[in-house]
Amino acid sequence: MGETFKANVIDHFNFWVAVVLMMIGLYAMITKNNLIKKLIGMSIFQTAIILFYVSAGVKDGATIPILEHHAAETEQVEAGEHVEGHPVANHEAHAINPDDYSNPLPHVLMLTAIVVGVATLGVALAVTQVIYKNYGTLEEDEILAKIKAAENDG
Amino acid sequence: MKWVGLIAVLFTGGLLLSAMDDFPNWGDAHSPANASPVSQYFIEKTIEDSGVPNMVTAVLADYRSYDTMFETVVVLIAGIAIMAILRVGNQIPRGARPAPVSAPASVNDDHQDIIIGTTCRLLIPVLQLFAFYVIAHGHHSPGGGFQGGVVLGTSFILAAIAKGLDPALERLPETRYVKIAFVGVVIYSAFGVACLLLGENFLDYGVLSVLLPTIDAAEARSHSMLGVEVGVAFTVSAIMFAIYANLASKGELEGGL
Amino acid sequence: MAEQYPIIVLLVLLFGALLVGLSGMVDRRVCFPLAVTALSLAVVVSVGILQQVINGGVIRYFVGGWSRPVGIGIELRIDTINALVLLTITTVGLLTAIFSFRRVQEDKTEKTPLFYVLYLLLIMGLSGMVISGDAFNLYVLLEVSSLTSYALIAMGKSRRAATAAFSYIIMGTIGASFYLLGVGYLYLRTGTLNMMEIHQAILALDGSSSTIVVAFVLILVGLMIKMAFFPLFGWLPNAYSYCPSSTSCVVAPLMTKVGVYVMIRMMLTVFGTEWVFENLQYAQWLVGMAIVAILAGSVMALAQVELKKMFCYLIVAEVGYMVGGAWMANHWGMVGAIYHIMSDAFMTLCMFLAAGIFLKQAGVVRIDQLDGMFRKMPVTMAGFVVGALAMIGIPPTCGFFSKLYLIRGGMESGHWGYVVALLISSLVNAVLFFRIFEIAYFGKKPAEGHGHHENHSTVSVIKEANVSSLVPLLASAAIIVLLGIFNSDIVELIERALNGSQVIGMNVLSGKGGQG
Amino acid sequence: MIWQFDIIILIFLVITAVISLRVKDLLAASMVFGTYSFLICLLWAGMGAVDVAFTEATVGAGISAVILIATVYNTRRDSSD
Repeated sequence: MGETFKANVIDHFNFWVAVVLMMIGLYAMITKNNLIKKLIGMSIFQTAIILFYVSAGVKDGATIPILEHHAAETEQVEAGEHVEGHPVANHEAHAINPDDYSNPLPHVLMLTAIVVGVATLGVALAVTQVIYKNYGTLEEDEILAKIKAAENDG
Repeated sequence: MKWVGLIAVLFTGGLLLSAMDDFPNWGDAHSPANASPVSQYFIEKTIEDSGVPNMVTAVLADYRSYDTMFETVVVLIAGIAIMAILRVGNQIPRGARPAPVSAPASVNDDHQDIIIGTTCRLLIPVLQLFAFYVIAHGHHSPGGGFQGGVVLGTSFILAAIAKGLDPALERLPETRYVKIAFVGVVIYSAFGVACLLLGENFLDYGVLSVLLPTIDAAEARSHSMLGVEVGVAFTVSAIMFAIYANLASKGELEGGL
Repeated sequence: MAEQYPIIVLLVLLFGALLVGLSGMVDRRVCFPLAVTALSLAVVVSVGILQQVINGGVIRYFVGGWSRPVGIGIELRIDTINALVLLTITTVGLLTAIFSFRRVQEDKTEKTPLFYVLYLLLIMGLSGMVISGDAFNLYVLLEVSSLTSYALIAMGKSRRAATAAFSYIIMGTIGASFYLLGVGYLYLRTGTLNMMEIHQAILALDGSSSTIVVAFVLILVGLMIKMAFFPLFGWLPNAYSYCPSSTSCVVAPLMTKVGVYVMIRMMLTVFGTEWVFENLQYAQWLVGMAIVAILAGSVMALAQVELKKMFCYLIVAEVGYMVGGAWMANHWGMVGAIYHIMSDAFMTLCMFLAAGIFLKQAGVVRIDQLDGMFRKMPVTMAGFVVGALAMIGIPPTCGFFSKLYLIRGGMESGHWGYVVALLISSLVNAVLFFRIFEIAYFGKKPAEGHGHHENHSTVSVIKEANVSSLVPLLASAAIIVLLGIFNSDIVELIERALNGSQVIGMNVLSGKGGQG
Repeated sequence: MIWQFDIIILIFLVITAVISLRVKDLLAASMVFGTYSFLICLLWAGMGAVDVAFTEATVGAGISAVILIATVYNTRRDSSD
């Protein structure tokens, strides 16, 4: 039973949850009235996209993308061929089965995306503080009302 | 607004889910993304190209190092942007100048919160040491310039939270952290320019082996990766502290939380 | 050395920014010369790139030397279209940097080095986006340019600059995230990030994959937010009109145009025109939306009383021109759209430079405050008139020729609604600008009901702007005319990219007739 | 990875996301957002993306939460939604 359940639900479950989180984040970004809530929604949206990417790089039964038996193999090669000091040997490539390691490329992309996310969050929070200094509130409708009042006053 | 948002979100969600049955199965090792020659190449040839067992580090700092350079620039921009936004028309904040203080040991001076003070004194050196480990050991274990840089920046943030912003800023004043942040990007791009000057494409580290005759191209790659990670760590640690210091004090760099 | 030009154009700007940051802390006065030097070098290098592309065909530059297998490293890819847009970006950057000289003199705060660092990095980000051949690298550079523009807009002195910047951040992040998600969908199905390789994979899939369709829609919507296409333009007018003049002069001409350019790049190189026009049946819809965008932008521009706001709504209409032209599935439509990217960049630059000078010299915010400007500031008005004539579409200027190509495309492909919308919009522009000319030439009666900004007494001593402001204005006006005069050469270059093997999927667009 | 854990974390993720957006106290929202980041970092570690997880643990759960709290401290805590 475990296997069929797994096949039906889990095969795309990660993607489903990523999409649900994206929708939650996007909804908060569009409809929340409080500026900080909007930004939390933005962060959730971004992490959901990252979850999507990372899910795309998962392989069943694969380990983390760090070659762990690297040291042992190097020794072998060194013993056989007297390569000096460093692990540059063509033979080693045959020992590595790509199915054993999860796909490193999405991880790299998402490191970038996380850093971009926090950079955006920082800039947005700075703008939020300036808005609070100018208008004394973080609620969008109150800010709009104050802008309108200021316009009418001339 | 709520309804518009809800409709937009449901539409987006429906769009995203509509392609779901076309997706490769979760965890499928032979999906287009996982079985592509690009991904295979990274897994199989990283050791050969640079001898770095952590493929993520190798891809980050070597194959796609151009991206990573701009990522570092994004971090730099965030710090500069926050400083530029929060200083609305005022002069240099008082805290930004290196303070001419006579009491260098102010982290230890405060006897009011002895638990926090002691914990910080114990924790901060360990954090910083760990940060250096993470930066330097990124070739062999999870970590690298970003993670190490953030941990290093966090140690200053911890000092600032525990003891107030001023003692932390005495140790890392604004003129200094801005300089460190810029120097980080300079280090990174200098590696690329060195390759350029030696006649290869930008960031083609292999050619740097001519500078150190005892190493070959693969080792040159490996060492250059460490070099650019150090540059990344410079920028990231300085900017993380800068972001906190400016946001916590509304850009005035005094008081803090 | 010459083969390294693609990276050098970015490095010049990057090192310029770093030098400004490091030395600007010591002495603020070095910022301006350093920035102008860096941008001049960038212009020189991009001219070199253009020459190289004209003589030697497409440049493929593999960063880090990772050329094989294609896609492991990052590729920079330049054909004649990119080279022209790159030259446009660096030129606009240089002209606006010269314009910002006044700001440096008057600004007494420590912000000057920060401004120039962000400014140079913005130009670097936009240039990098244009020459990148890697879908994810484009996202990183998109964020570089977005973050810098958020900051530059939020630096405005107006109270509303921060709120405008905030809504820009929210919308911009949604746009960039959609783009990122679209690239993720593409990656999931194709397994690569290199634009050419993605195209090969899409061809191999033979139009059967719904993932690719969703990816295309996501990227399109994300870019439409970035380029302020009609229903998604809400962030633009406030963001561009409440920021400092020197910021709006670079953000307004470039950000939306680069968004349009990236959309065209996606259509031509990544998805391929056969797939976009034959497999998807969106073209009619998008031309329809473009018609609405043109009409709505023009009508809203008519309703504005503030000069900069009016220009902002005109940008919305102009984006409609380009999107409509690109989606006509017609050779001349695409040529017109690409040509219009360049001409509109300089027209918008000219408009915003003039608005910045009016604001600085005379405190002009609203259109009716422009009375008598022909007498008070003749040189500025001369530059402004050239830009305005280009916006209307009067023959020697580039605005006329881009409209000519777009209309030809519309007629050949049978999109009569688009042609009519374009003509209506030109008419509206004519009404708008001749109203301004009338006010500025004949003046108007001083008695008016508004109680807003009534400082006519203080602006009685209006002088002509100084050289550093006039040089960029007149240069942009000259470029507008030159682009018009040399339109056939530029179109020849664009066609070379469209027809030759430089852009794949050409069989829809290379024929002079309509959709096959 | 163990799929039971996967599902539990995914469900908790949705719950924490909703809580951090529903709660009216912004300080609490920031804290719950930190929890969310930490949970998603666990998820990624489980998926084999250790570098991403490390970065998220430091950046998402660390810096993001701290700067959110710093801003809440400097502005106000209550929210209308």
